[in-house]
Amino acid sequence: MIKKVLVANRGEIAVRIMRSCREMGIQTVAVYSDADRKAMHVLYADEAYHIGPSPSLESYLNRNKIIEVAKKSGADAIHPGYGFLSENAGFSKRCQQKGIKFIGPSPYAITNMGDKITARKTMMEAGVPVVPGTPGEISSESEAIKSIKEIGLPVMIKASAGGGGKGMRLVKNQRDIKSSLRAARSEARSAFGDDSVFIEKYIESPHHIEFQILADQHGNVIHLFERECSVQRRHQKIIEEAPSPILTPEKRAEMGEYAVAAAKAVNYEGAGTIEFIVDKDLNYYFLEMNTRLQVEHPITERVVGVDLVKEQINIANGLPLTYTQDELRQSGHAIECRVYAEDPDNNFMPAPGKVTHIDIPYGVGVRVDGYIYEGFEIPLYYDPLIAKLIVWGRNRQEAIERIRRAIKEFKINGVKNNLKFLERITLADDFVKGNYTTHFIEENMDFLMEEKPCGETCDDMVIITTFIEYLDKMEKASPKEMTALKNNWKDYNRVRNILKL
Amino acid sequence: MIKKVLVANRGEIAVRIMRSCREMGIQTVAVYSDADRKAMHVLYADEAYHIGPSPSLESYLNRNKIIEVAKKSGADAIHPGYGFLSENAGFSKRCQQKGIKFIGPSPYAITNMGDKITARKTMMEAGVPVVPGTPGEISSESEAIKSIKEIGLPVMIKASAGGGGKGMRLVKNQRDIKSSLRAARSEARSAFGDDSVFIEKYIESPHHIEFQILADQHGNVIHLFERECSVQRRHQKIIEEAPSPILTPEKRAEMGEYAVAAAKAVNYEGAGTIEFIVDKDLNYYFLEMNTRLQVEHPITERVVGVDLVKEQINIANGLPLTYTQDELRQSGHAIECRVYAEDPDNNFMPAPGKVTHIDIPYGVGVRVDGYIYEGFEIPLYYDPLIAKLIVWGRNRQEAIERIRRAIKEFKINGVKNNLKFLERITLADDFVKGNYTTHFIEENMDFLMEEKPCGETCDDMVIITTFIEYLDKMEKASPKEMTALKNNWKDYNRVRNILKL
Amino acid sequence: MPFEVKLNDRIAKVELLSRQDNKLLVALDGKEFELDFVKVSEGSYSVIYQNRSFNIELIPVSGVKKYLVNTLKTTYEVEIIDAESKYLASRNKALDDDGDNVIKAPIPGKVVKVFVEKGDKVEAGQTVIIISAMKMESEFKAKKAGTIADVKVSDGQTVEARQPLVVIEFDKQE
Amino acid sequence: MPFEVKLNDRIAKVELLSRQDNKLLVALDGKEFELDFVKVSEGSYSVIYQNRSFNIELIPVSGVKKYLVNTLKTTYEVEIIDAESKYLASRNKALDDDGDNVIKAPIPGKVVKVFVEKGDKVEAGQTVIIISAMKMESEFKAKKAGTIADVKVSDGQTVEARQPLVVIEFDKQE
Repeated sequence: MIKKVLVANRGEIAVRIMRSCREMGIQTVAVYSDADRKAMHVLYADEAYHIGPSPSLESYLNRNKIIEVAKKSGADAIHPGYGFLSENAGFSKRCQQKGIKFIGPSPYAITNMGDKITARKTMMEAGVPVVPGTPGEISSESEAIKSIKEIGLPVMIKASAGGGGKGMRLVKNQRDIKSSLRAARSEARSAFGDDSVFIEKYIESPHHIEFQILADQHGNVIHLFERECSVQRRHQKIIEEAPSPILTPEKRAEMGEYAVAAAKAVNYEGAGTIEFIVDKDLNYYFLEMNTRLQVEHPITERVVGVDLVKEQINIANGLPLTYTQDELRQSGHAIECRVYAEDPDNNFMPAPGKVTHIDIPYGVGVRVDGYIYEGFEIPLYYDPLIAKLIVWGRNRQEAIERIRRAIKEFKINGVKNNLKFLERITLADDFVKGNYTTHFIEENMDFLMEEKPCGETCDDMVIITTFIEYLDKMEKASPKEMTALKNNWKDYNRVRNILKL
Repeated sequence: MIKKVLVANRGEIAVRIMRSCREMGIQTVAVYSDADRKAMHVLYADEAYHIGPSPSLESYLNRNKIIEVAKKSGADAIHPGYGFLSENAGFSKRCQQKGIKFIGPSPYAITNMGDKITARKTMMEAGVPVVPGTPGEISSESEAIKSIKEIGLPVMIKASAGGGGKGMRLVKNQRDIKSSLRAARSEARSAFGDDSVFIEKYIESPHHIEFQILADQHGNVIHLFERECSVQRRHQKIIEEAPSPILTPEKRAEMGEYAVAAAKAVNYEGAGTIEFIVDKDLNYYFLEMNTRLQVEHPITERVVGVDLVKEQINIANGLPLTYTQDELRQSGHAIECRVYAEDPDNNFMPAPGKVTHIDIPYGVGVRVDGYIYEGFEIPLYYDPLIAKLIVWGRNRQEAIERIRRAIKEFKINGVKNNLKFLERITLADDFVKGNYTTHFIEENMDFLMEEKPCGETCDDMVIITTFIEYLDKMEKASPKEMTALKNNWKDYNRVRNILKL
Repeated sequence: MPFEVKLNDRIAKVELLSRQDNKLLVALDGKEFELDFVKVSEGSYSVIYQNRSFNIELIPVSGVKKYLVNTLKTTYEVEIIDAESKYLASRNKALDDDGDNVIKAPIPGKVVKVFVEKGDKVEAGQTVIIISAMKMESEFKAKKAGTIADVKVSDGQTVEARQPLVVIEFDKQE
Repeated sequence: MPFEVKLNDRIAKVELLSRQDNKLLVALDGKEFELDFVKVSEGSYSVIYQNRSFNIELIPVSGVKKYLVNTLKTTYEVEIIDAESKYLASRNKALDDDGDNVIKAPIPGKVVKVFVEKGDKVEAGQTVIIISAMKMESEFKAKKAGTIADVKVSDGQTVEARQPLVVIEFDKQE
């Protein structure tokens, strides 16, 4: 049984993993870069090892160093969290070779799902619906043009080795086919050294809906229902919810079965996510599989009542799943907001800095996963996600009302953040109606950037408060000049009477 | 419909009520005493009214003033929370007369359940099992002696008008009957001006198990299952859990039905709690009814998935219950710890004071209801309850592991508190086994007061840290003397070499 | 002595008439306000006015004169105006668009895509460059219409904080 | 120059040998410790020693010499001993039980019950009085065996902070 886990990550997810480890009586080992000496995961862990300079490449992505620390500390297992080395087949393999359990799937499953074309083929063979498109990569232009005509416009050209929007082109008009194709291929060549592409039908007004799965080492696979992740800005999720406001019980059951089939097709082990793209008529297509824990896993935990990190460790221990599909159901509604250190008024630019004050919301139905504290300086080297606010409600309406209340209670001073932007999302009509696609943010940007006035009295109070703070600060600097202003309350009536004259 | 609620309370419960109001879009009015100008409920509310000096009698118990504020602020309703005016039939009646909705039961129900003997009679008539004893009050000594003989020793003599342990005597031996009876009656006479008593069978090794009920204005009553509240010190609950570790499904169903019958017997309206005393053979007897929200209501909220404050407001609005009994079930396990500002090392004496630093636990499965913040000075006039830590787990074991984790994360500096005592409870064998009665604290006091050593290295670190803090403070005071100690890292190797010689 | 305080476009005259403990009497634009005013913690105030409870948080932006102010609903920029600030404001107006016409990276990052070349005409609001930092992409737009005077970086390039990326020459306004 | 630090019954000799940034070299009772030592916030430290992570919180009890120290597991009282503290300690020893023999109310409250009368003999650990404050009941016991010299309050009486309640004359020890 695993007795000590090295968490090869930082930020909220490292702390979140350590929490479950501590509950299970498992020792935790933190690794940290120069920038993270005071980070919460270092403070939270039983042991902490410095692994290099601040840039991720030299620390959190330094595979040799991390495995060396695992050996030195006597850790039985490594939990990679999300990002960093979590979907690195080579790392998973190295762990295996060194006799350290990688908490996640086998190198085989990671490789298979990491390459988009291989994943697509595997899914087609397993009978899982995929977006209509070329069965594999295409390296000649003429073949590409032929495929596009077969699929029908609009289509998306995607680099086979791609990611992050690079080597991707949307083609809507006949006349753009050739130029788009050339641009995509040249971009792919310079970015990845490989200009092969594949072509998919472009789904207009899509929803991004994903299914959580768990698979043990004995071939048992279950799904834990879906998460709706369509509130995105530049492919970055901002708010997720479970259940999806658009799925029907029938579609949910079907998609869940396909998610299980997808996991089985690659002999999956551990926690994973099958992402689907869903159109307005609820046609759904396999998009990709994430072979790790997702940022948004807490909404599933809340609605289904499962601690996914504990299940991951349980599976890594070789134990059979402790739930059967029949036992699981979605109860109530959960919403997650991602709180980023970014400045919505300045192009959503990340805004690292020192947290001078923080109030975390709590009370009924509220969960927060975070890692910042008063006095902590958010480093500029890593993801600007500083906290996840998760609420549960009896139904979707209560969850929305609750997350608005919780956002209002959340205060972070010292670093710019997107809390007001998040609040605006929860007030947007399309969001309230559950009637939104991945274009939601774009389409509602004007509303989302609007500021609701606080009212005239409120303005007055703000002016007076600032003024008094200023007076007090000035008085501290030069006490004598200002003292006359104070302690003249007794003159109050006189002053009033004079004013009335 | 209620649009504005005056919360006639303070502390965590006032904030908790306002949270649900804010989620429902209801305006909130706070009332506060001199000591509470900076209290969180004042900061949280939309409106705030000063109602008097610090002692409760002159502020939070000042019925006229509170009703005056309700009228002035235009509040439709008053939520009394728990304690203070929550079980005051006169106050409920005055609200009624003034056209303000009292969020709670009618004066009739409060009166009926407030007097122990009336409550006992009402319950007997409704067929609810009560502790064997005299059917009503007894004012002659000979009658009392006769009753004691009929019931059989041990018995408890209780003042009819009593409360807080006053006028109460346990009689175990024949020879103590007369003296105990006289003592109880004289105490009752001087405390309440009424020396009538009643006599009940004394239940040895009892469990305190209570059922939550909800009743609307249309005669619909449901129960939301039980809470186990046997971890008590001097009749003060410390830890509660749901479900009870000792109840069987059959007993639970029976007791739930009786709880509903009890509420129906007094035409109950709102949220209420039927307390039972349960012996080791699971015989159960009605003890009393609390005609208000309980401190420990969050564990029911978590396990059943209901927001009880919202249900109270819903009922006060005259709406029918939004749940039927069939829809409700207990899911998983919840535990609540009460965090008190008290000093376990000094007779558990309350310890008001200024909070210099606070870390509130969060993450998966954790809820905190509190009202203190960094810099807040806990007044000495009120209840020392400063926070409630509530956790949920898939089962009892997970809930225990989680609450231990959360207690470790909870840090309150500046005021003494019982967090380490709470942690010891969760480690006690009888608690872990779910095998405890109301004598648990008493019986385990030695274990609960023990401190687990941190280990020699830990001691070393504590010594060094204190020493360095001391040096730094001294240096700030007189910078010159100490500077020599610093910046001599370059001499490090030299020093080492010398030491090695 | 009254002060001027600027909140968005409003410039208000404020004067403290009297103060005892947490009771303040303040004149604001000729109207009198009796307040119950307490400091809850550093930069955080609770104000009760006509029994309404306001929570106001002040975050100093520069020195003691400029604050970012949060209420439950809104974020404001508030500035105390005295002789010095008036002088600075007039001087800044003279320099006008300085800085606005140079798009800079606020923090270290990487260029995802440059959409313009030297000599291109751009409209106000047109996206000029996308920068990725801390794993997030940010789109930078031209503040006003103009012509691209210089492009100092290319796709994929790593950039430092405050490094100039693109220079725009704004069109003269009529 | 080495200092003495007292933790429970242990008195340790500590000396800071060198310090650069967060790296400390400390000698403790003759053993050397190389530490990574950082202040996280006021009174809160993170210490990494041989890759073990310790979180240590210091709460000053009186001046700069006496602290209540919390680790994840334990609470300690720690004291820096110098010439002044040694003198104070010896003086306090002379006064010995002063205070211990008078039971006082730490905060305002109400007497629930007095269990003794003047002249009663009490055993060590025997409950003498119950006080209720902030709605909680606290039981006060005799620290040592003795005789009740005075009972200054009665049941139901309201008491102020530090008000003497019961005076015990402790038995002479052999």
